[in-house]
Amino acid sequence: MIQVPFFSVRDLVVDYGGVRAIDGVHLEINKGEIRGLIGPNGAGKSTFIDAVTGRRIPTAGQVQLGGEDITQLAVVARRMRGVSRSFQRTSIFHDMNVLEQVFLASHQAQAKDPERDAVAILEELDLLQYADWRAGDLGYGQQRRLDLALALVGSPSVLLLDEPMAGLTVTESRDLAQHLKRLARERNVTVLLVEHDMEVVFGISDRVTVLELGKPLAEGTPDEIRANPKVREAYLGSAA
Amino acid sequence: MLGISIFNGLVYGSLLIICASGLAMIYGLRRVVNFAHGALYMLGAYIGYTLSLYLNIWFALLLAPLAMGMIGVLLDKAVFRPLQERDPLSVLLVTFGLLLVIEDLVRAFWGRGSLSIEVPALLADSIELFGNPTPLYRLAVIGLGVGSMVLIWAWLRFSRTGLYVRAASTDPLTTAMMGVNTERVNALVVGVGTALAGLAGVAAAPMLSLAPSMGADVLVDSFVVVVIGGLGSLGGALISAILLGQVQSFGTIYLPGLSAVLPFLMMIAILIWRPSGLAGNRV
Amino acid sequence: MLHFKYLLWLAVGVLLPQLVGSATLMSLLTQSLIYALFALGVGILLRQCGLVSFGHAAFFGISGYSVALLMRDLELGAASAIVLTLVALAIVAFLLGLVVSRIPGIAFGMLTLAIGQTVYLSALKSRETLGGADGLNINWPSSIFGLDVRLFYDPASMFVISWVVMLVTIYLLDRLFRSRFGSITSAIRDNEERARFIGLHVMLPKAVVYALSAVVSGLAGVLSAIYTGFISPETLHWSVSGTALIMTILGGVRYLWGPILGAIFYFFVKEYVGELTDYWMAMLGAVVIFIVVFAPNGVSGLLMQLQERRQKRKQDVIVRRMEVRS
Amino acid sequence: ASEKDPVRIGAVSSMSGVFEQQGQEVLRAIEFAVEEANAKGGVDGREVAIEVADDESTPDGARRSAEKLAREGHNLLIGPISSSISMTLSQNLDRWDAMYVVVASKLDALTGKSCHARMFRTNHNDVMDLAMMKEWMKTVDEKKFGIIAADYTWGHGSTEFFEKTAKELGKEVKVSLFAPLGTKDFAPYVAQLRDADVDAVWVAMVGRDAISFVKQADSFGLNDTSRLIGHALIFQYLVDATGDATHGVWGNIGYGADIDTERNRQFVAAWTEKFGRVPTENEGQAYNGVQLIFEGVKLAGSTAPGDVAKALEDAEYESIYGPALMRGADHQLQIPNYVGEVAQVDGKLRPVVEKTYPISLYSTPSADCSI
Amino acid sequence: MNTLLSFDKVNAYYGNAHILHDFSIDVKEGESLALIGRNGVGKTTFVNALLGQAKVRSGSIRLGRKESARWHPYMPAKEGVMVVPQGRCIIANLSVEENLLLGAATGRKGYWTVPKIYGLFPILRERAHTPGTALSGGQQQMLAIGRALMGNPTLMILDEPTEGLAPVIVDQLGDIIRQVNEQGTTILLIEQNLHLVARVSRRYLAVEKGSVIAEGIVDPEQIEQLQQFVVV
Ligand SMILES: Nc1ncnc2c1ncn2[C@@H]1O[C@H](COP(=O)(O)OP(=O)(O)OP(=O)(O)O)[C@@H](O)[C@H]1O
Ligand SMILES: Nc1ncnc2c1ncn2[C@@H]1O[C@H](COP(=O)(O)OP(=O)(O)OP(=O)(O)O)[C@@H](O)[C@H]1O
Ligand SMILES: [Mg+2]
Ligand SMILES: [Mg+2]
Repeated sequence: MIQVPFFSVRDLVVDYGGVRAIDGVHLEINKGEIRGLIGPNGAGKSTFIDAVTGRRIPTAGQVQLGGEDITQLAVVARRMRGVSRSFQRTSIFHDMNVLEQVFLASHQAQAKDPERDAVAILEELDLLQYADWRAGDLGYGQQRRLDLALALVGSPSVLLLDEPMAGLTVTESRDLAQHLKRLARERNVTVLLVEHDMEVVFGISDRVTVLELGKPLAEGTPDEIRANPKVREAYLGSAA
Repeated sequence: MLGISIFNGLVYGSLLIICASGLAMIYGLRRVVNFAHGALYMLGAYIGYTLSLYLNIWFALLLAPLAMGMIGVLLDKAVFRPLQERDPLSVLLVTFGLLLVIEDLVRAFWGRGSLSIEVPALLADSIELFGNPTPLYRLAVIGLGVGSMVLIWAWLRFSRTGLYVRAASTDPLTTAMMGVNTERVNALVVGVGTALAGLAGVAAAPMLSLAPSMGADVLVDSFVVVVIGGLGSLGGALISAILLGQVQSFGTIYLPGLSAVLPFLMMIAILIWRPSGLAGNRV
Repeated sequence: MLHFKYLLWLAVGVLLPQLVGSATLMSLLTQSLIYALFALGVGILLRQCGLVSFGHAAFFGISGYSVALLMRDLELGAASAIVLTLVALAIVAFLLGLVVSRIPGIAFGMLTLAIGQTVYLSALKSRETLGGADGLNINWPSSIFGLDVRLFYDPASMFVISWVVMLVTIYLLDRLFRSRFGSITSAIRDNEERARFIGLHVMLPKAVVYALSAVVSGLAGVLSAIYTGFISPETLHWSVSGTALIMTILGGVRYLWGPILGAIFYFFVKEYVGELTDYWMAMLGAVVIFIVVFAPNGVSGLLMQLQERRQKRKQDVIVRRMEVRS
Repeated sequence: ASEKDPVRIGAVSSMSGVFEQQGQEVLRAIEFAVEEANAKGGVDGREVAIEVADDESTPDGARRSAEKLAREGHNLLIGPISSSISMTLSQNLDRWDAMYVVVASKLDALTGKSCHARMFRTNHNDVMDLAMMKEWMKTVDEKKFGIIAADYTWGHGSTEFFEKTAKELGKEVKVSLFAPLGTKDFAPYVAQLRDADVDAVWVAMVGRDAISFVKQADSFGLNDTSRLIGHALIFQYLVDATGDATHGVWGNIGYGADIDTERNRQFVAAWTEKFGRVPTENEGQAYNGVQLIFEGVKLAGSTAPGDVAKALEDAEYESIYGPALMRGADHQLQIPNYVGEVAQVDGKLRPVVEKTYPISLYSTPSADCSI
Repeated sequence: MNTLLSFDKVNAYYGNAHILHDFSIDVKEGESLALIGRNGVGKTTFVNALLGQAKVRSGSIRLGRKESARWHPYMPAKEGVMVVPQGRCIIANLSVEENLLLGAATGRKGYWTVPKIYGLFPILRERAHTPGTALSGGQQQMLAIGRALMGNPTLMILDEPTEGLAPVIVDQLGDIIRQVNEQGTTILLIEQNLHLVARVSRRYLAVEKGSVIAEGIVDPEQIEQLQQFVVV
């Protein structure tokens, strides 16, 4: 494993008007690592992803990818460098058909064979039979998977997933977890996984970071986190 | 010249704010871009004309807005409410259709010619202001503008219904969840908005002339006001109406060549600077 | 198959003037066709970007003025004046589009209204060059693009010319919007934020569509200027933009030909209710309301719905027959 | 009488839009003239048929309506108000095989640079009006003038003329203001005029703007200190819409019920019988225009627009203005012109003719016109 | 005991998405009931069906004496049912106090008044005139509860009130809900936090895939048994 952190965030601060949602977060992830990011509702997990992907401009701090400072880059420029994300509140193209939009995303990510890439992803996420459906007509769970497909397509180098398992059935989330694991191991993709499903988070993460009220509460291996009394109290409770 | 210019700007600004605040309120609650608003202004003026013939202008000023208010409630029940699930563009088109219908109805009832309402005798005199004789009626129009704004503000700020209106304009569902019959609030607001259009029409009539097509100019100016102010925002509309009145008043003196396009240039500049208008999305 | 369809439509357009006996009807059709192209311009902006323009009359009118001026003051030939006008229009509209298409929703409509009115008022004031409120007579040379100018004056032949222009425009637009560019613009209209997150630049395509829509409307303006030989500021007024928008929405924007149908529908309604009463505006208003209420996707949507239903009924009949046989 | 072709008149005027009130007057008079002619057994033994259409006050609408009328055979066109509409119709007369009589547009180019073999004007044009106004100004005492004009072609033309004339006559123009079309609040303009302390104000405005201006000028007491002199201002519709505010306003008049000719007395009598009031300027002018068509049909013995037009070249006939000549060189009807004042007649305010100026004042036909 | 609210085989939809399947529930006067279940099983949809926001295609909803399949959002409040919505839905352009007053829109008289609410949540008095959304998440939750209480409800429905709250505040919340229940208000608590359920509820219903799959009495000693219904 490469030891220089591939992806790092330093002293990140994000404000919403007067509210400080992220308050000095420091995070380093190696290439090919799966990092779990957990914390109570409103801890700032989604905000963190927003700041990293350019949806929100941080008040202070730095985001680096492979040694390059990408803090000020536009969304599109980040995507060109392989930063890809999914959304907590499903964000898809309702009026387009499923294949068309995944193909478009794949093409934009400069995949070598966008068509095959798109089909492969749909296959993987069990969406291929809906390829010619209008996305807005899909069921909620399928829309969640489509959102995920838009994030996964086109070999991203950093994948930030905001509660991807929400809305999936138990088997579906298990399959997805395996897929993420393969991506990380085989294609060296760096994954930041925000998820409330502790079984999944502890099952596939290399390390886990816990946020609370915008500040890091703890970081460690899944076992360490599970055992951490502070985390148990603030977040896990009976889930530990 | 300075004093009288500010004064003149205020007169037109007052008319505009009465008319535009109605437009803003309807947009705020119904999210309807009401193209019929100018026609309603015109209809108000004509109803006022007839009332002033049979009764007198004071009754006209009182009763015409009332009648328009009822028309507004009807409009909400018959048009806006059934179409509330439809896309805004369709509703916009329906209000455009209404505009055509209202204009022709007025032609059918009152004819195509220009009509006029006499300035009420009580206000026919002038007083000396900034060294110029100034018609009392114009002062009264400013008074009416200020008065109705204060009333609306007080209504929205301090009354129970006003609270519901403000709540419903940001979050209709939660407001309803608390037991507020939001449909009734909507009807009320469209009624008040329409009444304001009518009031502006009657108030303008003694200064301008009545013609079926008189709504169009006011409509565009009102749109400018409402959009510059920030759609749906009363405070924003107030500021931009006053601004627009002053821009026109001073523009005619200092930039006569540009005076007609000034409001539009102002709107372009403000929208490019702040796409959601002066007040953003607040009410 | 696709090309066959266009050839078929081409034949329809060429034959139609032969079938229509009445010169009045013919001139009505020609009129509506020119406006149809104008509405198509407004329609593609609405369809591909979800943007509602209240200012397209500016493009419609400016192109007429521009051609007139280029011929009068620079003494260009008609063809080069037209081409130059459309190219210039594309560039200007593209740059304008980069600025204005950032503004979302109804504010965009009002912004375009303001720009359109500024153009209108300026033309009204320009007495020396543009003839002010009285307008300009355009003196066309005896032939345009190698066609005798009289062909452009006669409703029947002008109908065919406009028809061909329209078909070519639709064909090209259809090709374009079926390509990746079409996917890109619909993605942006659908969900601009997501579009950025899959790596799409969102301003550029919008500006391109804006420019395209301006050019299509401008093309209609040129046709109108040739057909009428006259141009005046009224053409630039916002109510003209409004009319084009009504046509567009009446027709529906789901299909490219929706606005075209809308324009024809509009003219015919106006024409025939106008004969019934002096109060044609009220009648037109009533028809507009009726259509919006009962046909959410416009006339074109209604037609397609009817056709689908008929096809279904046909299928039902076939199924039933087969059942009976077996 | 019925075996001959009927005279088919296409009346295009404004039933909606900014000119709708004038359009209404024009149409009323055209219909009156047609009824009157039919009641008298038609024209040249022909019945007169009329078809009416709305020009929506725009050139585009006018062209659509006129084309429809013309192509349906009602190709003797008459009626639009604005000059831009007249311009666009003239461009199409050959195409539609139609003829057009201008009754209200004043732009000189219509009988100048843009004149047309099938277009005739029966009202006065700007050049005629201004020539008369200049003559009249010589008799006016006021020395210091202000100008307020509509901010478009015609208003600027009027202003230029008046500024020039004032200079020649040794009068002073202290302030010239232009109000954009559609101005609603004239207070800033009135304030400037008052500030300039002038004896009289030259007013060149039209339509609703004119109404608003006159009303507001009155409410600010401008009339008390400065006399209003109107260029194409004092119409009946203005008087009706402003009431007392126009009392005592002077200006040029294109037609007045007081014109003292045999035919006008008949016309006014018939009109008064039907409508209970005398005809207005627009009504008189429109009536006069229809008479020209009748004259042409009689002279040509045909209703074909080409024939009628040819027959009208240099035709002389008895009009409500007295003997009139349709000058062949530019198709401008040669009739006297008038200055008048809004005054009380039988308890009603209306423009009254005070001075008549003879045809001899007018310049020769425009050199720009070649028919 | 009277039944305050009952769902009888309700099938509810968002558009064409079938969310509630033959959903049945009875809420008895005075009780404290919990509705538990994982994310996305349809708990909020149950509330939305009651408010007419999810389309009920079959089955019926009875509230007091009224029975209907189509409810307008303002009607439950008129019948004395106040909802503390998921996500709180504090109205941004109203001050804290105005948000409270909005809760009294039905005009039902009873124990709760503004001073009483301030007594319950002193922090709200301090912030009475600041915009409602300038409060922290926990404070907003208090405001939402206070607002619902202002309607003097016979039944109060709380949709995941602990979301985003610090554990200490969750403890407080439990006390308050119990207190309100003892005051005579029926409580329907929608929750995934079983600790809270254990503290305030006496009966539970478990929801899975849009239907009620189990119900029973809450035994605070054996709360782990309910674990299966909320954890994947
Ligand atoms: N647009 C916004 N404006 C103001 N405050 C916001 C906005 N979005 C989020 N916040 C606040 O920022 C904080 C962090 O929110 P965020 O969405 O990042 O939380 P989260 O950890 O993703 O929670 P969840 O698990 O519920 O998704 C919260 O207190 C939230 O209320
Ligand atoms: N507006 C909507 N349109 C379509 N589907 C929706 C909509 N809102 C929710 N859903 C879907 O309906 C299902 C039930 O949602 P609901 O909000 O009732 O869940 P819940 O049990 O309240 O979950 P949570 O614990 O997350 O609040 C979910 O699968 C959700 O994705
Ligand atoms: Mg989140
Ligand atoms: Mg929920």
